[in-house]
Amino acid sequence: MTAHQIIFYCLAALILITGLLSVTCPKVFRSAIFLLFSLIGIAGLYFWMEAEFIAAVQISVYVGGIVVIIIFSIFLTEQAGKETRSIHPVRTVFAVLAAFSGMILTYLTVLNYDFVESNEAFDLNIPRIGNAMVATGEGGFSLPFEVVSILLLAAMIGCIVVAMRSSISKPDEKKLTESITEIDKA
Amino acid sequence: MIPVSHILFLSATLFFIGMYGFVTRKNLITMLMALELMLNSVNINFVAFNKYLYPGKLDGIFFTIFIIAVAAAEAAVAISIIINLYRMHKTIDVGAATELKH
Amino acid sequence: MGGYEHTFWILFLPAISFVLLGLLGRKYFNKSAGLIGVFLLLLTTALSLYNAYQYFFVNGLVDGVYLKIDAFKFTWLTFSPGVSIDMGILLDPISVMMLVVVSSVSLMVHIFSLGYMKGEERFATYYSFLGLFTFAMLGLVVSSNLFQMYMFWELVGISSYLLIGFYFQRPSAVAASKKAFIVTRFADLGFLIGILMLAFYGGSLDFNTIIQHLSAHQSSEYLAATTASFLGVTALTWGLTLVFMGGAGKSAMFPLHVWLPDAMEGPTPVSALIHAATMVVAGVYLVARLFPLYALNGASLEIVLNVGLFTALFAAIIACTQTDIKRVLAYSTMSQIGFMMFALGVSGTQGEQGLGYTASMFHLFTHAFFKSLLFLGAGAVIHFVHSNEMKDMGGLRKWMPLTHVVFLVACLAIAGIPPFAGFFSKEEILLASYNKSLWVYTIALITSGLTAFYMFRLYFSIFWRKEYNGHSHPQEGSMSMKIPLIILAICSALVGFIPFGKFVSVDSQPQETHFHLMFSILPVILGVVGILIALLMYKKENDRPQSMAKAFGSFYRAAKNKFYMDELYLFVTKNIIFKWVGRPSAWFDRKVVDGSMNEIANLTLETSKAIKGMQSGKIQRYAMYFFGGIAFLIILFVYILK
Amino acid sequence: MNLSLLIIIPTIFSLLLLFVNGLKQVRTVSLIAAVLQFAISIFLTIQYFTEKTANKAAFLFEQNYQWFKTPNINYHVGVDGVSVAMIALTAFVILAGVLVSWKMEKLNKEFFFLLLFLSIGAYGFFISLDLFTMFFFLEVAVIPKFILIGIWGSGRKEFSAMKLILMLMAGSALIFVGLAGLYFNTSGNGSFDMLKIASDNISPELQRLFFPFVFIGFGIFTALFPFHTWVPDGHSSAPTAASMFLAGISMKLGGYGCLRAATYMMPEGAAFYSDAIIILACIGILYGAFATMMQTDLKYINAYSSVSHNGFVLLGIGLLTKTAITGAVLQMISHGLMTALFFAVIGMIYDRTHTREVVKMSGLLKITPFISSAFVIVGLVSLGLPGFSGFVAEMTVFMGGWQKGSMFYYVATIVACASIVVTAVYILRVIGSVIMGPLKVKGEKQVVYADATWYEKSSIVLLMAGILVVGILPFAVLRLIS
Repeated sequence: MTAHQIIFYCLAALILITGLLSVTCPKVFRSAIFLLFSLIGIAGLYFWMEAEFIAAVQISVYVGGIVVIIIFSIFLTEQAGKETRSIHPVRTVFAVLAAFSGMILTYLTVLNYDFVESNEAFDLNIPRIGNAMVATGEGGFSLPFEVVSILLLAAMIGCIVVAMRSSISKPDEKKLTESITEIDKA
Repeated sequence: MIPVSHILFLSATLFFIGMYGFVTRKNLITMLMALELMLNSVNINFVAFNKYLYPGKLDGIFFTIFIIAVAAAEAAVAISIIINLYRMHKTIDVGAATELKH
Repeated sequence: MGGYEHTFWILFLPAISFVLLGLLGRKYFNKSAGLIGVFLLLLTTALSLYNAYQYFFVNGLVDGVYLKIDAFKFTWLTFSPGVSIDMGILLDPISVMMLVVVSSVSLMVHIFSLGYMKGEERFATYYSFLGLFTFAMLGLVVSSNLFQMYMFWELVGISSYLLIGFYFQRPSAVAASKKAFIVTRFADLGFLIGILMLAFYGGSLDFNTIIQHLSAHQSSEYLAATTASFLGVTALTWGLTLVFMGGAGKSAMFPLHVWLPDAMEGPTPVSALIHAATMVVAGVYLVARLFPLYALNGASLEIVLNVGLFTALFAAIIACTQTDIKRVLAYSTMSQIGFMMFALGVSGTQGEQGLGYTASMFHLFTHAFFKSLLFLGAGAVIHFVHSNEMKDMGGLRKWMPLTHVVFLVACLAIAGIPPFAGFFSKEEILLASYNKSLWVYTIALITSGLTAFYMFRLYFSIFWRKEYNGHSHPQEGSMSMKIPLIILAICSALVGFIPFGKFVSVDSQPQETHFHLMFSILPVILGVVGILIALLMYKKENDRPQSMAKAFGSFYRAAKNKFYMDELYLFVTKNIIFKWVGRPSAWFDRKVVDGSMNEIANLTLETSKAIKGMQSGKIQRYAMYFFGGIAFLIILFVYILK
Repeated sequence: MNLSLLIIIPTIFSLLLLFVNGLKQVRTVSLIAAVLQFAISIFLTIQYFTEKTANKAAFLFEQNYQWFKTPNINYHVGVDGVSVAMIALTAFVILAGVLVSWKMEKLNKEFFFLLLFLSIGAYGFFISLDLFTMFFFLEVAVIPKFILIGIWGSGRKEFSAMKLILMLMAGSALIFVGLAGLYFNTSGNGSFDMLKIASDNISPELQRLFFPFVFIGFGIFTALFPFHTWVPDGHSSAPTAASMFLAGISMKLGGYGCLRAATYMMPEGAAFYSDAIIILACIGILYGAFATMMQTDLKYINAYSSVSHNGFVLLGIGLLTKTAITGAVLQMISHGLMTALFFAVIGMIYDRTHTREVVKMSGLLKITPFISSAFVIVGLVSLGLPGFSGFVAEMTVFMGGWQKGSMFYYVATIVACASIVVTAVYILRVIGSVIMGPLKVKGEKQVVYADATWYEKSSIVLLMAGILVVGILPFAVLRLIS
């Protein structure tokens, strides 16, 4: 077993264990921390796969951005010390069963498929990515790039609108909901 | 040499861990975190495919980048909704968020 | 063939009467409607008589036969090449004879009704219906086409329906009209199917063509019709029997006779016209019209014979027990039509053998007069006594002398006492049946004796028996009621002397009617005996009738109840058709067919409700559906559809 | 003769209706529109006769404009004798319907608008030679019925309207599947043109596949057993004029569709399913008649008898002989006029007695002689009395059936014949208890004892005239449709 392999399995173990802890840990804040580690482990995996750029993005966006937002929101919603409500054991059992059967299905599928691994070298330098990002011809990604930027813009605006409207239209909405329920009952 | 299938096993396991979390958690924020795990497992797949199967191309890498971008946006929107919800209902329990039904 | 353009007007004038009085009569000339009707009918009758004169005497015989003449013909509706409904006027001896009978009896009834129906609110309507009936009946007799006959047949039926139900506020009249129409309609179903069969095998609807095609033994049509068979009976026999079924319905032959006694709910002149003289003999006329085919087809002629014979006896027995005078007359009509029918049944196709045919037509002719006379006389009685029941009458001879005399003439005529009309025609029938077989002759003789008995029972009950002590004051009617009675009485007395065989015979060749003096003694004696018994029993009030009834016991009761035929019919219609066919199909429709349609709708609703439950708003459940769906797709595409 | 006039005139007038107010103006405009349509249809008939002698083409007065280019949908219209007869029928019924609704109180503008709208659909349907255009107009003729029943109806009107529209829509869906099947299997790029499809000789297998769709679809419209259940409910809830239209024309849309879209274009399919159609039609005829016997509501009686009578249309079409199909067309005309008249008379009786229950009234002849006589006469038409249209039509079908000459067809014909007895039973029962007998109207206080008014009389006379023309001069009608 080479060091390369050992590193992979270590990273895999890290990712999976912290991931598992993150979805099972009753305390919300702790699970956010476990998520952080899991994401870092995934960034490590990208390094391992020689995709340094992705790894960097992973760290800066996920670890530096998303997880921080999540932690902020945990504080904002005063959930930091709280334990999440445990759900019905039957549903847990079903969820585990579903997850396992899904996993088995996927494993079988993957096992049955012959992946033809290419022997070419994987050269991922940043200028190449940058050029492809703005290129319009064959192998260019300028259109998806634009789409994603518009999506981001829309998301930002959406965030602001959602955050703004709630405080203004709160009573109305409640009324609306009530009237809707009444109609439904009728 | 690690075969590509091992990486796929890893990502699949991670995906189903995320799924398990998404289904079992009651707290919206933890559900969001489970979702992030699932997205990441997909990202791992894309990078792995790109590296091992089509090293000459960049499609997988770009998918990953875009997914990360979208995930960031999605996380932002989700968090804003969650906070909003919290303001209205003083809880972020998923059972409270049934407005979609109507 | 020229010289017959006027026949069109014979049909057309009553039609004018119908349309004119029906549309405008009620509003504009309700009072004078009767006179208009009478006038138009007078013209019709004159034309019919002129027509008969023209046919029999002016044009007369050509090569020893009376020709069949298409006076008028046009194609009304074409089904397929060769098969079409033509509207035409066919003149041959029987149709010319029938024209005279129908129009003259109708005229008498029109005149009689002037007095009888006076003051009626729907006077004009009544006359318009009479016009419709006359038109339809005349159209029926001159039909040149099987389908044309069917059409007028139906029209006759509907005018009968309308007239029976004329007193529409009486539930019994409504029920009777309904019954009459439905029973005859049922018979017409057979007629219709018979027509379809004959038209299919005969390749035409024209009487002459059908007869030509199906009576020639070598023709392909005849072979086809006799080789095709169903239940072991040839198609030709089926067709003819079914056609006869229609005739039996209209002519009130057993077992389709139940409507006729009830039909007496109509105004009495109507009974005289429709249910005694004209419409009810349409069945006889139909068989006579297709006689060459029946004569060739032994099986169906046998049916005609047996049904006619049975009805004659059956109805005569019932007639002896009824107490409603119109019902007695109705059963007597049935019995007499039975006579005509079996006379056809015993007839052959040629010369001497065709005596039955001549006799049948002759009896039809004489019967029309004396039976309508009987009805009109009964009508005059009823009009003033306000009752149909024998027990309310008696001793009326002093109050209504003229009616008494004409009634007696008619009774003698129907009883077959010489020299009245009935004697001659009945003699011929008996002779024809004697030639056929002895038992037919015997039954005919018994029936003939019974006829004399029940007619005189009726006569004595009305005019003798006891002093009249009712509340109303019977009296002779106005002139309009007297004149038809007198004319008909004269006819009933004298028409027997017409040498009928000279004009009407099965092969259209004149025949001498041989008169067998010796032969006619027996029936006359029987008739006299019948009269004498009636005299003993009913001339004076006594208890002989009761003891007689007791002696017959249950047989009497059965006859009095018309052998429970009505009950049987009621059972079949109410309990079987309505309860076991009508109601289940209505139920089936609402519950099963419609129910299943509604169930489909409900199922959709339920499904949507179920799906709506899935739309719970619970994100995690959606996620589960989502993953489940993906798993399903993976299994489907990767493992199953690989 | 410009056939588009038949569509343009009602369209213009229905739009005009939107700008007038008050019952008087509204009904005047509608009456003018109806009379104009009537005049056009008569004129068209005359024109057709003159043109036909000169021109031997199958369809006259053809017009063809492109509507949607890419899917090759054209506004292609033209008429043959059958459509001319149907157009005349529509004009008769619409005019009578407008007259019957003369005193419509509730939302009269909308009511007459919808009535005219229906007529657009019917005319358009009958003149179309393009299947898509035909389908389009079929839907135009269906949808207003929902509103008419839902708003102006009586009884369980919402339920009935829903049921009717769902079943008819299901029929339309089936039709469309069939039409699409035809469309994609024509030579070339796909076409909805009837003439082209008919001359294309689609392969028998495909015909067998698509025929049931089209036939059952249109069969639902014309009360094909067992899809007839919308008929009783729909008719009984609809307002008078809508019932008249529904039974008089709408069910004829189905018959015409079966004939034109199914049988004409897929003769081999029709031949293949002929026996099945005959069986269903015979069941419908006899079973409808028996079911009618047990009804007590006048409208239900007429609705079920419509099922029975329309069975003759389907039987005629199923028999596939020339005589029988002629009979089917005659029966469509006859039944259209008759049933419209029947519903009109029932509506008038209802207006007076406020009940439709047979057992609750009797002896109406005493108080309303005109309407009652009309009722009797229409009853007689229904039971097939010679001299009226029903007789001619039924006899032609019977004759056509018998001429097929085999035991199966004999039995079918006899079964159909048997219905005339059952018809007589139920018609006479109704007449006997409603029109005749001692006068009484039970349980209703506001009984109006008045005979027909002028508009009622004129609508009755109009329809009666139509019935008599067909009944007494069938050879003229036959010349038109053969």
